[in-house]
Amino acid sequence: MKPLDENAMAARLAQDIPDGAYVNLGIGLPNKVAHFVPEGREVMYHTENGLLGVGPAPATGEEDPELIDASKKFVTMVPGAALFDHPLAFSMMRGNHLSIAVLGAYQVAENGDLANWATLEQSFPPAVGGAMDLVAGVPQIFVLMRHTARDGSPKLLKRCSYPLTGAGVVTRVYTDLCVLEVTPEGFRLVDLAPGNRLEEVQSVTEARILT
Amino acid sequence: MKPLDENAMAARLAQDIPDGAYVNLGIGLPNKVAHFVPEGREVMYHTENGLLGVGPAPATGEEDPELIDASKKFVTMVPGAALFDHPLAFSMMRGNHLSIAVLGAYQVAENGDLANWATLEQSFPPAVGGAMDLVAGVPQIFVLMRHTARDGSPKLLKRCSYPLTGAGVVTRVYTDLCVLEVTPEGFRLVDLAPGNRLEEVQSVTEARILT
Amino acid sequence: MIDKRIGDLATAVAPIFDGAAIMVGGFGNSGIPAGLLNALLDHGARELTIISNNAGAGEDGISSLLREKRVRKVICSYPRSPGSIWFERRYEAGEIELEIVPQGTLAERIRAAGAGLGGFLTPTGYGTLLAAGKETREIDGVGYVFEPPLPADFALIRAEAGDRWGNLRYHVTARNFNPVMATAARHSIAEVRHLSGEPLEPDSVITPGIFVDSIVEYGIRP
Amino acid sequence: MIDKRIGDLATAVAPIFDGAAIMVGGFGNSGIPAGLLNALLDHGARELTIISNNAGAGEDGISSLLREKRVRKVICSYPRSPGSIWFERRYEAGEIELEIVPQGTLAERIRAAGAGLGGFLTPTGYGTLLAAGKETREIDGVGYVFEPPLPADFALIRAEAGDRWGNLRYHVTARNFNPVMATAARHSIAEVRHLSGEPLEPDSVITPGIFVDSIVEYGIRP
Repeated sequence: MKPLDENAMAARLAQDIPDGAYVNLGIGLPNKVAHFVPEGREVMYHTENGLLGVGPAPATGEEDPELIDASKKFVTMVPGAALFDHPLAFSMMRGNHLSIAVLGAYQVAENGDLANWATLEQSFPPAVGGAMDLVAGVPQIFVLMRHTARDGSPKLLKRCSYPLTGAGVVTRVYTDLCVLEVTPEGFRLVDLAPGNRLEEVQSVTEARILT
Repeated sequence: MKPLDENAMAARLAQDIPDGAYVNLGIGLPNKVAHFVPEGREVMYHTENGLLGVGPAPATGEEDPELIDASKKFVTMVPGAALFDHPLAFSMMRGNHLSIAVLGAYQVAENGDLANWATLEQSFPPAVGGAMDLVAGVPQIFVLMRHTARDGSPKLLKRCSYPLTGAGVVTRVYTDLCVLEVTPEGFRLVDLAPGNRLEEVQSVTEARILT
Repeated sequence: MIDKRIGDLATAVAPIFDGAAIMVGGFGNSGIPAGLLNALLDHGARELTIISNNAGAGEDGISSLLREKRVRKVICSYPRSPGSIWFERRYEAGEIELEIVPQGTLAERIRAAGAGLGGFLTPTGYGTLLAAGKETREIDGVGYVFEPPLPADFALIRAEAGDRWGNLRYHVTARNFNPVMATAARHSIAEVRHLSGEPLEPDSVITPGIFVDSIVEYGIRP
Repeated sequence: MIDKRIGDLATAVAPIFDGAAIMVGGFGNSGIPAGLLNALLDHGARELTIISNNAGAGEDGISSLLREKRVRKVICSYPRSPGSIWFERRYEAGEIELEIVPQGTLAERIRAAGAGLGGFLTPTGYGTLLAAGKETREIDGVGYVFEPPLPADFALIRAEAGDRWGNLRYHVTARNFNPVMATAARHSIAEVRHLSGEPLEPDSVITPGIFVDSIVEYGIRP
């Protein structure tokens, strides 16, 4: 198999973010998507700590210590940006105002269930942040993740075994091997990463991939 | 009997507004109270359409057509004023942040029930405004009104006959004849307007006045 | 590119359909979207539900819609302002439905719709006629009324300044219901006194552009 | 005269008592009331409940309170930031209670307390572990969880500028939880970078002074 690298994964997802979209990017890999949105599209990035219109990282020495995103990284503001408090930031999410949220995941099930906030390890404190609010109110939930876990076990499952973030909420999954749409019948293939064959991808996927 | 005139009624009530209080003044007579607060006290007036720190009426020609109070009259802002939207204006009321609200009334009962928003006339459209929000959240509700209705019938009753604004919410009543405190036992006399005798005031009051 | 600017009021209100529920910002004459209301009258939509704090006064704005019998229902806190003759005439004749909502509950129900909440418990109105038939609950000795969210098809908003992204800033007490209504309608239309291609200062924005679908300049103050 | 200014941090936090529930504004290091948290450590109050989005990182602020065993319970959305070693140590040893609340629900529960509401229905968390044991309801096919208000005894707030009336203005994303927490505590204490006897512009105020009980200058940024 020929898995995409992280930049290529983010670039593939970025193709599907339309001009004028309001987008929340989760911590980690999803954050990279902003670098790859095609020229000519104006996308407003939302961060739940109170900014719509997140811009690129500032130059070294230019950081404002109080201007950060949800990953706690220093950011800038683009023209047209607006600042607000937490309640309004979450009204934007919960109230169906954002267009797309891009999230990482531990597991995604073929019925759209998402598990991305807690494992089954008891000593590890759970931390939910804003994930449950996003999936409750954002109409398009894109998951961006490696197709399998580090130990090779599948992450695209018939049913999630980890505690859910939300039930039936994922609309698309972008992995290093393929892009899947969640339909009432299950995962349907949108496209394969270049140089991969469906049988191989299916072999590392617990859930059935429809075509 | 020697009833106070409206200015004297407002002045009497104003004596009981302490320095540093946050006060909402209802439409009509209650609005006059602001003119009589004793020198040296800084009182912040709240208007539910989004201003804390209402100042006196502007000079003619100096009006800002969009700077009004709840009576829709032109106002000014005092130093330390703040502007906000309706949800926050009502958080201040409902959330117990204001100190005192001064309201007019059709009827007040000895158990503190207040009727000031609707009569029993069917053709007259009811209009509640912010009255129910004020009585739900402001700890001290002062009623400022004439002791009796225009036809001489009593307004201080054993039980209200008009639809309630709130149950058991009034803490004090200021009329042209006396000041009453609402206690678990009923109305208790605080003081009489100069030149009046209790027996006379009691004769125009349906509820019993305790001393 | 994000550019929500629309050239004229008629185009801005064109999407409004018969039977629509329309939020109208403002309190008294402050923050009333007078230009959009004029355009709505010309547009001709009927059987409207108007959600606003007041029910109009004089001959303009909401009053003119009532006069021309475009309104089926009014949801408001205080319909009885001086000069609300057209409301009173239609009400007395039984020609419109009226839903009275306490002012803070009105603001909060609109907020709940914009924030994606399913309703809330408020102490306002507990034990009164306005709680009749509603679900109630007592918690720690305080009575509460359950109130559902109140969304709308359209919101007509008035602001002082706006930019092409739809960001809005208000003038003094003209803020009132405008920012919360912008969040609660499927389609929010803002008229602004000054419309600019240059962005507002991010710190000064009261309504972020995400809540605004179209924005049109109307320089006349009430 | 209204003058909420206090001369030093120690006096500002002096009213805090053992067992108090304390809201702490900020998100990451932005808008954290670092001066007040230092003063609270020196003050010595214990058995505290800390309500904040995070559970501290490094050796300062909330982390220092955890290290010195002053904290009985943490209510937060995300305790697992890089460097939250003292939280993790106390948690693994079973020395503190943890209540995890989704971030938007945390903000909304705090808002409900400040706004005098008795609770609300939110779709957030429906069908998950965090709804276990909670009242739920389905409306028009959407599942909701009932969430109660979350008040506190004290709120520690960080702002950019303030005046003697307690009005506050914030710098960029340092706003976060600070304005809503100021509304929800019986006693709100603000540290501000610039404290002035002159009033802030009424239009620029984010937290009206009515929500602030005392205000103290602390010029150092995180």
